[in-house]
Amino acid sequence: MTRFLGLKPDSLLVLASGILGLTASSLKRVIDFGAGAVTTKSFNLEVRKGHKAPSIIPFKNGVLNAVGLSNPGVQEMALEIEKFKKRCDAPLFASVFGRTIEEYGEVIQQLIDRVQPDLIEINVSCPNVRSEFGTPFGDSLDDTARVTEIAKKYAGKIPVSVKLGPHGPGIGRLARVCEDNGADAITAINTVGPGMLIDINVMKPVLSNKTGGVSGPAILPIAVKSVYEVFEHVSIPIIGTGGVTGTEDAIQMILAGATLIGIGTAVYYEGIEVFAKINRGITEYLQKHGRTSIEEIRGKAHE
Amino acid sequence: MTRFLGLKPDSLLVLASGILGLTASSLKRVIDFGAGAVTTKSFNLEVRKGHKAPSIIPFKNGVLNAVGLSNPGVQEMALEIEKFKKRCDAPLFASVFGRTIEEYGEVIQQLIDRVQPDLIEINVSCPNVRSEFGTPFGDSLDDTARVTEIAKKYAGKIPVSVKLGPHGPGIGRLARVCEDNGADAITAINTVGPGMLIDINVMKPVLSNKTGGVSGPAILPIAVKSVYEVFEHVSIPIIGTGGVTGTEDAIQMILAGATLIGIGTAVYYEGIEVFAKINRGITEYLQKHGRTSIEEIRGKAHE
Amino acid sequence: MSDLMQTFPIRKIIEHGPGVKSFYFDQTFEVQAGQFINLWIPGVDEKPFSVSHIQDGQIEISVKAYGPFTHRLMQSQPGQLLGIRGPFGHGFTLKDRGLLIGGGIGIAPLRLLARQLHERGLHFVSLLGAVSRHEIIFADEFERLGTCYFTTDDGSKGKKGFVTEDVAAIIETEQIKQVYAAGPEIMFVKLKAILDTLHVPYEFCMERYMKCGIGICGQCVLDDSGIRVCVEGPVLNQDDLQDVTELGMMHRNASGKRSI
Amino acid sequence: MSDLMQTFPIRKIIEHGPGVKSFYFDQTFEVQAGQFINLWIPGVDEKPFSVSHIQDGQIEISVKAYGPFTHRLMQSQPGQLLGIRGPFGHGFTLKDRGLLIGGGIGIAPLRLLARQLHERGLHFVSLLGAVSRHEIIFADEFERLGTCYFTTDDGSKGKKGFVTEDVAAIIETEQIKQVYAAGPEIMFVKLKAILDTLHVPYEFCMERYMKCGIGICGQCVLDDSGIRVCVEGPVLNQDDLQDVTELGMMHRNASGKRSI
Ligand SMILES: Cc1cc2nc3c(=O)[nH]c(=O)nc-3n(C[C@H](O)[C@H](O)[C@H](O)COP(=O)(O)OP(=O)(O)OC[C@H]3O[C@@H](n4cnc5c(N)ncnc54)[C@H](O)[C@@H]3O)c2cc1C
Ligand SMILES: Cc1cc2nc3c(=O)[nH]c(=O)nc-3n(C[C@H](O)[C@H](O)[C@H](O)COP(=O)(O)OP(=O)(O)OC[C@H]3O[C@@H](n4cnc5c(N)ncnc54)[C@H](O)[C@@H]3O)c2cc1C
Ligand SMILES: Cc1cc2nc3c(=O)[nH]c(=O)nc-3n(C[C@H](O)[C@H](O)[C@H](O)COP(=O)(O)O)c2cc1C
Ligand SMILES: Cc1cc2nc3c(=O)[nH]c(=O)nc-3n(C[C@H](O)[C@H](O)[C@H](O)COP(=O)(O)O)c2cc1C
Ligand code: FES
Ligand code: FES
Repeated sequence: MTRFLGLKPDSLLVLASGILGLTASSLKRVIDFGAGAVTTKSFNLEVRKGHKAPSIIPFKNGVLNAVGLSNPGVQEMALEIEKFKKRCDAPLFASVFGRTIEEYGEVIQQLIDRVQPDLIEINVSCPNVRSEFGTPFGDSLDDTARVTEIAKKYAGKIPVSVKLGPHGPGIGRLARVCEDNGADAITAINTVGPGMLIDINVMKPVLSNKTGGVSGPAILPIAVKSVYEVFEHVSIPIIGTGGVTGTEDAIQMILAGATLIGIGTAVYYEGIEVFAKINRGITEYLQKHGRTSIEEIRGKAHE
Repeated sequence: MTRFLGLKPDSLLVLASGILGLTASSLKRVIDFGAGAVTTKSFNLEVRKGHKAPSIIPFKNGVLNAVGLSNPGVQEMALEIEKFKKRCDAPLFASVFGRTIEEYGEVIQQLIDRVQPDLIEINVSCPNVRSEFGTPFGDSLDDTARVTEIAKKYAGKIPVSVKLGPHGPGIGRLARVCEDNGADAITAINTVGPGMLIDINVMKPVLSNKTGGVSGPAILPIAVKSVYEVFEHVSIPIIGTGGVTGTEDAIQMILAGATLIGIGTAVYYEGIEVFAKINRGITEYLQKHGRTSIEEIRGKAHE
Repeated sequence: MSDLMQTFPIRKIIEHGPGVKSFYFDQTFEVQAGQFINLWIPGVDEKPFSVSHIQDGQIEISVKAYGPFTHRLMQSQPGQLLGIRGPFGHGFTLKDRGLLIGGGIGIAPLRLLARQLHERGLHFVSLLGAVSRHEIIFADEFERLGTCYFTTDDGSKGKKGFVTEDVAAIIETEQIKQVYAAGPEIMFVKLKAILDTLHVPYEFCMERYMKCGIGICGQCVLDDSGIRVCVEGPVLNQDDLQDVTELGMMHRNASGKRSI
Repeated sequence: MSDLMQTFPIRKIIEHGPGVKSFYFDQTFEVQAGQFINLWIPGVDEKPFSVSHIQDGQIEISVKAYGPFTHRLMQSQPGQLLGIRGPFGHGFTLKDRGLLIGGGIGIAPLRLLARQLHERGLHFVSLLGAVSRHEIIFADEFERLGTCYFTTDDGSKGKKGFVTEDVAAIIETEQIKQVYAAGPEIMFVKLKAILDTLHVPYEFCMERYMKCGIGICGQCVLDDSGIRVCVEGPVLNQDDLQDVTELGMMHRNASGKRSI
């Protein structure tokens, strides 16, 4: 059992935002397959259709996505969270975003008026919204500070994790600003890039949005380095996310300083079974190294 | 035959900086294997040993490196360039960097006092030097502008390409600033990240420098997207570099807008034979699509 | 074949009936009946379609004009390049004494199923329904492979009425051991009720709004089971459908919001 | 095995002579004699070493204390984890009637070569040299496998003098068809002159400063051939060495600058 902000998830693996995160049924199934906690797809006030397909496309070493933050809006998501909470005790993290800094506050308000998630994850780092809303808030220290502040104000006693990317002014400095403004945790990282794939026969970008964030195995070293850097800058816990598809990757995250581990694209590579597989792998690893708890090795790579 | 800034390389494939680029013999061998032009390893005024090993380490989907800009210094490199020029007609690009903005000027001065490369590539984007010199100059629009200006001043009539990374304030804007300050070309991109790999048994980062830039297949979509973005911002030619290991990757670069294609880490994955292989592949592709010249498809993905 | 996007020229286009066309591509992969591919019209959109036939080294996709994407597809010409990813999901299991029940364009995946059952020497009977005679596509092919029952809303071919009306009787007469169905969801609702009572095992080829096709976006997930139509489906059996509460009800559109 | 870094415990350490120790690891890969691995002392540095022996499921690396890295290695204890990448490069080709010429720690890769020649029933003769008796490591093993000639600078074992002095005579008497050599570069320079004159084919196991081991950094490239010692080498034959102008001369250190 892991301790994280007063929660006691059965596993330190968390379903990352945007993966199988639209409905209670889907989130519940991921818990059944061994996740310790789940994160919803990021939602905001409106109902968003997102970009046309192809919006999620595997390439040789990862996945490119530009779903365009499609979501059914806070009202519908609140219903699904409620349904989840009725069926399942596992912690649920609600991922929210806003088109403006103020909208972050409003969506949190509307959410917690209806239902209490165990944590609110603030998505300031989705690289796909660049063209639509300008650069992500997470590229600016000031914007990140303000979003964190407003999120904390509206979230009340529900803990807040800010989800950062590897871009912008440096993830260590960004994390520090979040901590200074009351963030309870950091989720690192969102997708990388963005990137582009061009079909050489039709000579066009494959994604309808042309560009999309890179996830999966390709980004693991960047995610590990990001977690390592955040760990050196803050003392709040980290949800280490990015490119984890197996036990060794997960352990790297822990050694870099993560408390929980986000699992996203691995569901494509390894199936939903990936949660149980890594849970087992971590237990074996601890046994092999004569450790009784994962706490003993957290952040060890810094020594 | 390709045209690039008045040069006529036999192939549009260029050996990227830092790969087999220390000596005349090595550079010449790469030409014999089918490269159209070669870039030297980046050098500056001093003799630099670089970081201890491991400084170059493959991971599942790419290579992580933190060689630390080791180089034998401008004097020794000028001798090698001279030797190359005696033995070979193919264009040679000299990659230079400085610890200060002024050093860029000095190293170019000392270089061209001794030998005339066909192009001077200005490395402002190596992510490994962050800790040593602060953030790379290429993370700042102002610094990039000043380095470009000074490089142009000292380079005289030798064309200058500025090598940019996908980080910082946006590669499109950076490229624009380079063009505005007289750059003759843009090389995009340098390594991505940086990233980190941790050995889970000894619980330590593998690279002696802990972090290193990511190259190879993992970064292809980010490189393609970077070239695409640069192409939209400037009208000077682009040396599209990053993750190209086969013909399809190379064509993607061309469609995104590259004039020449940099090949680096592919030498690890495919051997030095990769140059001949892609040359052949491009010829076949043009035939298959009924095109007589690569110019016909350059930048086509923008249509 | 692979999950990665690849583009292929349309080799041939054949019109089958009002608003239904088949598109042929070189076969570059094996496919089980019921599996689907994602078809990309470059610059337009990408949508899921069943493979309806494989012959002479070509795969065939049979499409009914519906909304913007399918109408655009109808205008494409042989030689044009389309993107194909797949095949995705799980198809039908091949069993003896099957009853194939198809409604409308849902007949498409059953056509490949009929072919594959026939090739393995497995006996089956078909029950095909549509609004009118013209909309029963591939009728002659099914007839060539075995006994066929037809129903049409207007009685222009076979019996006037819906496919669901005669199911129990056919199962009885033809000694059916397995039902396969593809078509509008309302048909599944009625069939499920009938078949659960008769305790005849069944497999339905489901449709849900899809985005990724690779099991990560969550768009196609069924309430309350959490089953992903793109991975565990599109063909689901009586056990898979046990916990599905949304059959015939609203399901999710592109935003993930529920609609009809 | 692979190019990726993996760590393994030292299973056993044996001291062989003054400042020479062998380190044993579980064998997780096949290796040709002459191939090398990169050994990483976590937090310290990584350096190339030949595999000197394989037995009972273990590989053996024999190391001579030299500078900072090898001295540090001498202090390591069984159970300690070291990183291993490899094996890298190309090894010796196994031919009949060989003469193995080794100087100092250069004897290490020849030891595995002797073993592999012996296993294939190929006849060979050894000629081993060092400063003094104590520095001729593994002498008894070579003696057990075939005829051995020794030379020492001080005459404490075998003939007083250098290995190169008797080469021509031994080739003649022993009807040698292939020479294999590993040792200090000055030995290669002299051998090359002798062997080119006699037209006896040869393979030398070369050492150059290495960084990547995977053929991209350019650190180990030989003038004028452009050959990479880590990929095309470390074992190079008379043809590979034809265009090498730097044999026995200055070569590149960590900065890439020439030094001795
Ligand atoms: C597994 C599967 C197999 C299918 N096989 C066939 C087939 O063989 N032949 C055929 O003609 N049609 C098939 N369809 C349906 C086909 O995908 C839709 O007809 C098509 O997407 C309609 O797009 P449109 O823009 O023309 O119409 P729209 O007006 O956009 O939609 C019309 C209908 O198609 C559904 N639809 C739209 N987009 C999607 C989407 N991305 N994923 C799933 N459903 C969508 C809508 O929910 C609506 O019910 C299949 C669908 C699925 C899920
Ligand atoms: C293919 C190959 C096989 C080798 N096999 C063996 C072996 O079986 N046993 C053994 O004891 N030694 C072997 N060596 C040599 C071994 O790598 C050096 O002894 C070791 O690197 C010295 O490091 P140091 O810090 O102790 O000494 P330093 O004082 O750093 O160097 C001493 C000598 O080793 C050379 N050296 C230093 N670093 C490197 C490097 N990164 N790559 C190559 N050479 C280097 C230097 O050029 C110098 O000549 C081999 C070298 C190569 C290239
Ligand atoms: C299809 C897809 C959709 C995503 N949607 C979101 C999202 O809505 N909000 C968010 O914060 N991150 C989103 N992400 C990012 C993931 O949560 C995760 O940070 C990233 O993919 C890296 O982890 P991975 O390599 O394990 O997937 C999405 C990722 C993918 C692949
Ligand atoms: C080992 C190594 C050393 C490198 N050294 C340099 C360098 O000195 N200067 C530079 O501008 N880029 C350097 N690079 C970056 C490459 O030139 C190239 O931009 C990058 O690796 C992406 O291309 P690739 O994926 O084809 O390798 C180096 C890359 C590697 C892998
Ligand atoms: S379409 Fe994405 S999970 Fe099924
Ligand atoms: S050690 Fe890097 S090329 Fe040989």
